[in-house]
Amino acid sequence: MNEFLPLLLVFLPFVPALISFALPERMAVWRDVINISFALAKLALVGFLLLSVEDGVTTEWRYEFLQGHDFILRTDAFALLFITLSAFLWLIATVYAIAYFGRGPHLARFFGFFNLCVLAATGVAMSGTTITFFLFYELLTLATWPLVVHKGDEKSLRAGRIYLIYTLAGSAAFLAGIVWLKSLVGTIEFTAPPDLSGIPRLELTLIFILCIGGLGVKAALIPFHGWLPEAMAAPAPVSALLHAVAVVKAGAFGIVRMIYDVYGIDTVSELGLGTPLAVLAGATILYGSFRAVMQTDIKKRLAYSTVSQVSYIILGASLIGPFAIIGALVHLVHQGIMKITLFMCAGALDNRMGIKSVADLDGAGRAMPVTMAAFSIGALGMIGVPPTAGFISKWHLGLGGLQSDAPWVIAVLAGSSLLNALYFLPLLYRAWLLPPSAKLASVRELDGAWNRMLILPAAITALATLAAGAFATFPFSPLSWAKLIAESGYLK
Amino acid sequence: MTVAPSLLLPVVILWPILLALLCLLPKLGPRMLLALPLAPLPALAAVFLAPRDQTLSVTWVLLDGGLRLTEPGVLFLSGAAVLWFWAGVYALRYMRGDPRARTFALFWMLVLAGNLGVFLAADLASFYVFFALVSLAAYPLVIHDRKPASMRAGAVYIILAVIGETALLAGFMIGAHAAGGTILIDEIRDSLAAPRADPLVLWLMIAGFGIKAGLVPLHVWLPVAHPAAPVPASAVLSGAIVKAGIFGLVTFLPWGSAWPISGTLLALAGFSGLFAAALYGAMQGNPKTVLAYSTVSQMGLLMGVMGAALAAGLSAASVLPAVALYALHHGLAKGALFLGVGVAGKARGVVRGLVIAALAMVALSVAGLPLTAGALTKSAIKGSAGDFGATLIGLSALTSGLLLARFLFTLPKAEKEDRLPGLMVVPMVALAAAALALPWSLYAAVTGKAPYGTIDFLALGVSAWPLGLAAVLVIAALGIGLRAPSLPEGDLLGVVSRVSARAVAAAQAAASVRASEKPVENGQTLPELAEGLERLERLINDHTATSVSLILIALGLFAALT
Amino acid sequence: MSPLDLLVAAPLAFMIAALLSGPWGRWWLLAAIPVMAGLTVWLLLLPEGSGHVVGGWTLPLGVQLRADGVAQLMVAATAVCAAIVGLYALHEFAPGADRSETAHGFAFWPLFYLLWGGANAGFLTTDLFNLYIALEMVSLAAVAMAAMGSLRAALRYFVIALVGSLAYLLGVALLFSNYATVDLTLLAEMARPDLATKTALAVMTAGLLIKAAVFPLHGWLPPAHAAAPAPASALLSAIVVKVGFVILLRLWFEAFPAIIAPAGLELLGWLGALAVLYGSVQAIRQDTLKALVAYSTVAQIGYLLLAFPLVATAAGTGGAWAGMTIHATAHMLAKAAMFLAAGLMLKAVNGHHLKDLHGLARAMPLTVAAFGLAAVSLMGLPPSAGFLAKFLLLEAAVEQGAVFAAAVLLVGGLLAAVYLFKPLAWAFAGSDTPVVVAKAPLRTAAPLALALLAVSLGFAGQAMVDITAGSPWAGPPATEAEDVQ
Amino acid sequence: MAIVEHLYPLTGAVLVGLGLYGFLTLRHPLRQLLAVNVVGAGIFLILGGLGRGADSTDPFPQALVITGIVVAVALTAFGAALILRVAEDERAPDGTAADDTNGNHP
Repeated sequence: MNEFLPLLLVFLPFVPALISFALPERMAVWRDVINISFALAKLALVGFLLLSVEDGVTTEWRYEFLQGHDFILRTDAFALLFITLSAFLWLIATVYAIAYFGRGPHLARFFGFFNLCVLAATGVAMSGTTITFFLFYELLTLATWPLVVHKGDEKSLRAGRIYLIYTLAGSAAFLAGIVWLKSLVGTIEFTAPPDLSGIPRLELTLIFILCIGGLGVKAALIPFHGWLPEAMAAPAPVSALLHAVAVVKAGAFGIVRMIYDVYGIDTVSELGLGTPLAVLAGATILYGSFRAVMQTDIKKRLAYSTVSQVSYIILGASLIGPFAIIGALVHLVHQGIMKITLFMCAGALDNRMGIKSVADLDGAGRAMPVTMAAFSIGALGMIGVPPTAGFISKWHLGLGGLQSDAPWVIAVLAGSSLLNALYFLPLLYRAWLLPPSAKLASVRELDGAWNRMLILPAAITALATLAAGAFATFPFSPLSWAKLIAESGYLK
Repeated sequence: MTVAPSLLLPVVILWPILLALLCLLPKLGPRMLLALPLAPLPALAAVFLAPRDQTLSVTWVLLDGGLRLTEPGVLFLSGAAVLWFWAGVYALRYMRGDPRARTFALFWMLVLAGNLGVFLAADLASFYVFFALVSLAAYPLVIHDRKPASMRAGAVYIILAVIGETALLAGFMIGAHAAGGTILIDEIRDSLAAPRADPLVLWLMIAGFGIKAGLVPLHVWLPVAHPAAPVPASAVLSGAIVKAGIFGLVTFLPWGSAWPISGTLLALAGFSGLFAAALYGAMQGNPKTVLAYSTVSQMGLLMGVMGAALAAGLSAASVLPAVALYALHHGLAKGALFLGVGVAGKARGVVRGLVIAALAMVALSVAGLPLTAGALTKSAIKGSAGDFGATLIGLSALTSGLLLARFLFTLPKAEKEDRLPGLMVVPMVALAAAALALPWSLYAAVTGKAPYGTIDFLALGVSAWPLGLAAVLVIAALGIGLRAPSLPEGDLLGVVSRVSARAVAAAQAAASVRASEKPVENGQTLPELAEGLERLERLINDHTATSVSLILIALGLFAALT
Repeated sequence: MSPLDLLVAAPLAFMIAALLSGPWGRWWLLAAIPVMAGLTVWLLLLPEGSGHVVGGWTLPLGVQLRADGVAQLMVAATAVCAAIVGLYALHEFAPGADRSETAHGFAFWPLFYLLWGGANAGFLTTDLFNLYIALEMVSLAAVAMAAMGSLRAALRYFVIALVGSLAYLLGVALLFSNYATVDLTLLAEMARPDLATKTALAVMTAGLLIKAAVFPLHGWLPPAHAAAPAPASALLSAIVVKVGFVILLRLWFEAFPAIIAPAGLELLGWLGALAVLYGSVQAIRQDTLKALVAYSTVAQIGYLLLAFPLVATAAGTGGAWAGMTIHATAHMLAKAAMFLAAGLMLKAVNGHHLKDLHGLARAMPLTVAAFGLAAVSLMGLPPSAGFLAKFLLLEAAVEQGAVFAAAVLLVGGLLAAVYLFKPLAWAFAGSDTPVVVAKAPLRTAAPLALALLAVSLGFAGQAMVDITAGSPWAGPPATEAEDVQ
Repeated sequence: MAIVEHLYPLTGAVLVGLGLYGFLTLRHPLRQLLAVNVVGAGIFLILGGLGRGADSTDPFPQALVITGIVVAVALTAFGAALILRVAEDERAPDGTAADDTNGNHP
């Protein structure tokens, strides 16, 4: 039975996806119930797996879809980290999305693709070979496109176009890279890096560039980040999902896999590929923060913030060192919960009060204190204020940079923290300290079940942000998992 | 029984946080003012009960750190706890009826928790958490009245606080790395004391703590922010919160190893603040601003001494007790003075005279009038300052005297209908008394010497000449009716903010130019290309073209095959 | 009896039956589907390469039909396509209210069976002259079907197709003069690299390139395919061009692999690459839906030719061969699905342009989904059969160091995404639900089934690889390839 | 003798060339159809000539030619009908012809 567990875990969201597509709009309640129950079921399944992986048991399911090409789903510790995150945030985002859209029209499609998106993200996490990874990676692109264009207005369509061009081009490069690599060393499983010693350095370097470039598109590394701010045209639950769990994370996850499981840290260091990537990530961190400062639209500001934050993960992965990889892994989770908090709050502000730009935010804290409190926690986390989760990430990344003889990382982190403060604190200032405009005064944040449901997810993730930081060394905390992964697999 | 006392340490921090959470409850919120004096009580208990230098390790929280009460920490903690307590008592009367009482109480508790936590932290992570808490949560206290001036002050405060936090984090990271990845403060300090330690760590820490403690030239926020807050908040800001920075230096500087350059630089910055701030403060019109400059000046003295000691490589045991004692005295005295501003503003007639007399006593103590507690602490600290430093400290009595005289003269006058509430007088008096008495009682315990073992009145009198000169100058000025000039608050801040405003404007202009130059996205790109493609396709559709290509391909294939 | 000749004979019989039954001709489909399905299954069960000589005449006089891997795969795919398209067409080609509709309803069904039978003959025969006949049967049916949409386009198609046929016939004549046989299997044994053979090969290839609509000989295709009624377009794009392609395969890889110089393969590869790029760019430019889909066919055919040099250089019956044949199959299914879906959508909104699709994803979600799934396969995105094909080709290209081919494969996929997401974006645009009149909405099942099949075949990759590897000549033996070089 | 031996193929080749030339230069569909027929005739001539042996005639190419001619006739008839329909449509005054309903190149 255990053998099929990975398969079940990945394809579980397929059921609610189909049901969502099929159910007519008047049965929306059933759709909501089914979506939430499957999200819960998945979370339970993940919990079960967590316990087994903690005991060192990895389950896998393989199917040879072509001779010499295995389709492998495996639950190693790193996969589970990502899956746990996605399962948790899926539940959160589902509840939020239900509340956000209320009883709007055309939601069948939305929830259908939403589930497919989670399916793909889970698949990305559990892929056991490069080609399996690619399959889900591409599926993710396809499943998110309808979400990006969900609104159907000019901006969304444009965003969808740009998104597709970027991500498909990235996938093409990635595909070229993995096929090339496979032609050299055969099937690559993510259990142990293959022996790459006999291959010319130039070739390895080119492949690495192709793969990282391809993955970097989704991870919004500069100069491939252009799609992400555009994708802000999507509705808030989509943005939350894109930024926190699915798309950018898949890219970052893939880069970690590339470095640690495909090439192996020894090869990467020997080829000298880590440092350029780290520098690129550092540049992205600063550039994203810098651009974020200049945005007046809240969601765009958050989008550039994502550009910056995701590169923390890449930075940590490319620095190659115990602290750095722990930082990268833990930030994978932390960034997820922090960013989803921010986006859900931004969406709630827009949904309830029509707040879109920074200037509209005046006094929002008075009208929606719980939302803004959650937003504030998320923002402080992004800045890295202790004891939020962001601090834990930064701490490990900074030490990792020093360990890997890259002291400039400290400067990057410091600069980014300052820039983060520069673009987040004014938001908090406006929201809490400036007098609200008349229209905001009439909003009653917690009236009605829908509104409570809209706020609740953000409140939970905000608390999680705090807890992940304040109890970082608690067993099963993201940090503990990151350490477990690093110790069990990546630091041998 | 042995376990219980050390468990007090987490309570010291958790109790005010719990109270803060209670503030969030809608019904309870505004009434939480009443709980303000309750918040520091566990700290007071800990001062007496908690074991010294015994680390209580706290697992599962943050990065598995711990809490611990060190010897200097006790003095800092006790001073802060006393001040917080009396300021709390004062605040519960002073803030009564304030529309934002709930917010005030909430952040008061948070700052309190952070402030006390700083003195207890045994590891970097928790230290940093508490330090950030005290820095960031103090912002709402600064801008409590929401006046434009306060908001400006708050902005300056928060910017510098964030920069300071960042510098600290960078310093901590590098320090922790140098110490092999540990987060225990002791080990990091030890590794800094090693001969090949990176001075960058030191500088980053000095910058980070210096900002908090008002080290010139990083002090610019202090003279605007402290006066902006309500009176009790000003008192704790100036009395207790700046001590977090001092305590940081006390805790992290590698005592016992000589750092000539870093130490001298710190000493220079400190001592220049000692004089410059005092002089500049003497020309202020607002009593709270004057006091804020006094804080800059006094903290300058402390940091100057520490710099000198660092340069000389003095051991912790010889420096820190005196520093802690000085800080204790300053904290209590400054608290009393700040509270006095509020009291004087409501007292009339004889009461006012008494109040001013009491304040003058405290002020003289701060300025170092012989035989006062202030003089005692100064004499204790001179030992660490080196000869030059000691001279400077002696001279500083002149500037301090002028400054504090200015303070007394700028005290506000009461309106007719004002009544002086007892709940405001008692804290002031209590703090003043504590400031004047506590150093006496602690002196022996801290320095190991009896205070003024042999009193040489002549020498004392001679050594008091700068203060005497100050008195003469003040009296002379009064006599000829000379009025001190009123300079704007915030000295360097004006320059900095003007420059930065211009830079921001330029950047915005540049950004807007770039935005307008950006070409408009065009859906129909390259019309010529489209037309060319159209023509090509029409050509291909022609049967002649097709047959010609057919022949050409056949020929080509033929050629290719042979 | 053998399924081989029945597969050709049965459709022709149905053709005659449909012709004779007049208005009820369309109902023969219900008989044809089980019959053809049975025959196809029988064919698939035959041992690899089992042949059948028609009428008992032995070679070289007789006409041999043979079930090799590629034939099996293509016949099966054709059967699926034809059956589903036929079911879809039951509604469209019924005796209608006005005269021309009724005429179409009469004419379509015989043509449909003619095309089916001709295609099967084209896939199964090893006799070059017989292949000519098959080619002409298919062309005749195709032109007539195209004429239902646009007479002018059909005429142009007809004339050009005729030229192609004649070029092919000329080659057959030359070969016969040289070898006194036109059977592929025999030719393979005695192929000589002499002038006549080379001329014949060049002329035949050029002719077949017209039939397969390879750039720059594709000019006839877009107008004809775009104008024809949806089921006709589906058959044209899915099946007709494949007949030319399969004959090309037999010539190059079965009959004359020994005398083919790499330069020739390269030339075909280049034509394929140009076709991919050119067809895609033209497709991007289109603002009518069916023209876009038609140009997409031009681009997709390019991949098949792009694979030629890869197949020839591949070590054995490796990935490139499988990739090429799977691509042909996947394109068949996906393109048929796409044309059917396009037809439904355009009929529903009564327009031709992309912008007419505005908001259609809400009004006709299943049809748009079918279009989208077909697009996934055409773009070569996982987990579709199209992806599998592209992946195998890419792998071969990378292994052989054919950087250019690899780049074209990838860029072609991207360009496909650009043009295929254009209509999808329109379908997703807006927030209102347009009111559409969808007649016989059950027809949506047809494109949906085809598209789902195209996608889900990606999971049956190994099965398809196994089938195609069953060709006795799948990939030239390594020694012969070396001789050439 | 040599010329006579190759008379059929040579004539066939000339016909193919003529037809091809015609096809390239002529614009009217009917003329194009005729040109194509000339090409076809040329090819059949080549093919038919091949079977002409010195002593006996090989029936196989003859059979091919006959089949080919049947196909060619059928196609020519079909083409002629098509051309006729196009001409009718062009003559139709109201333009209700089924032509170019989906005008791909408007």
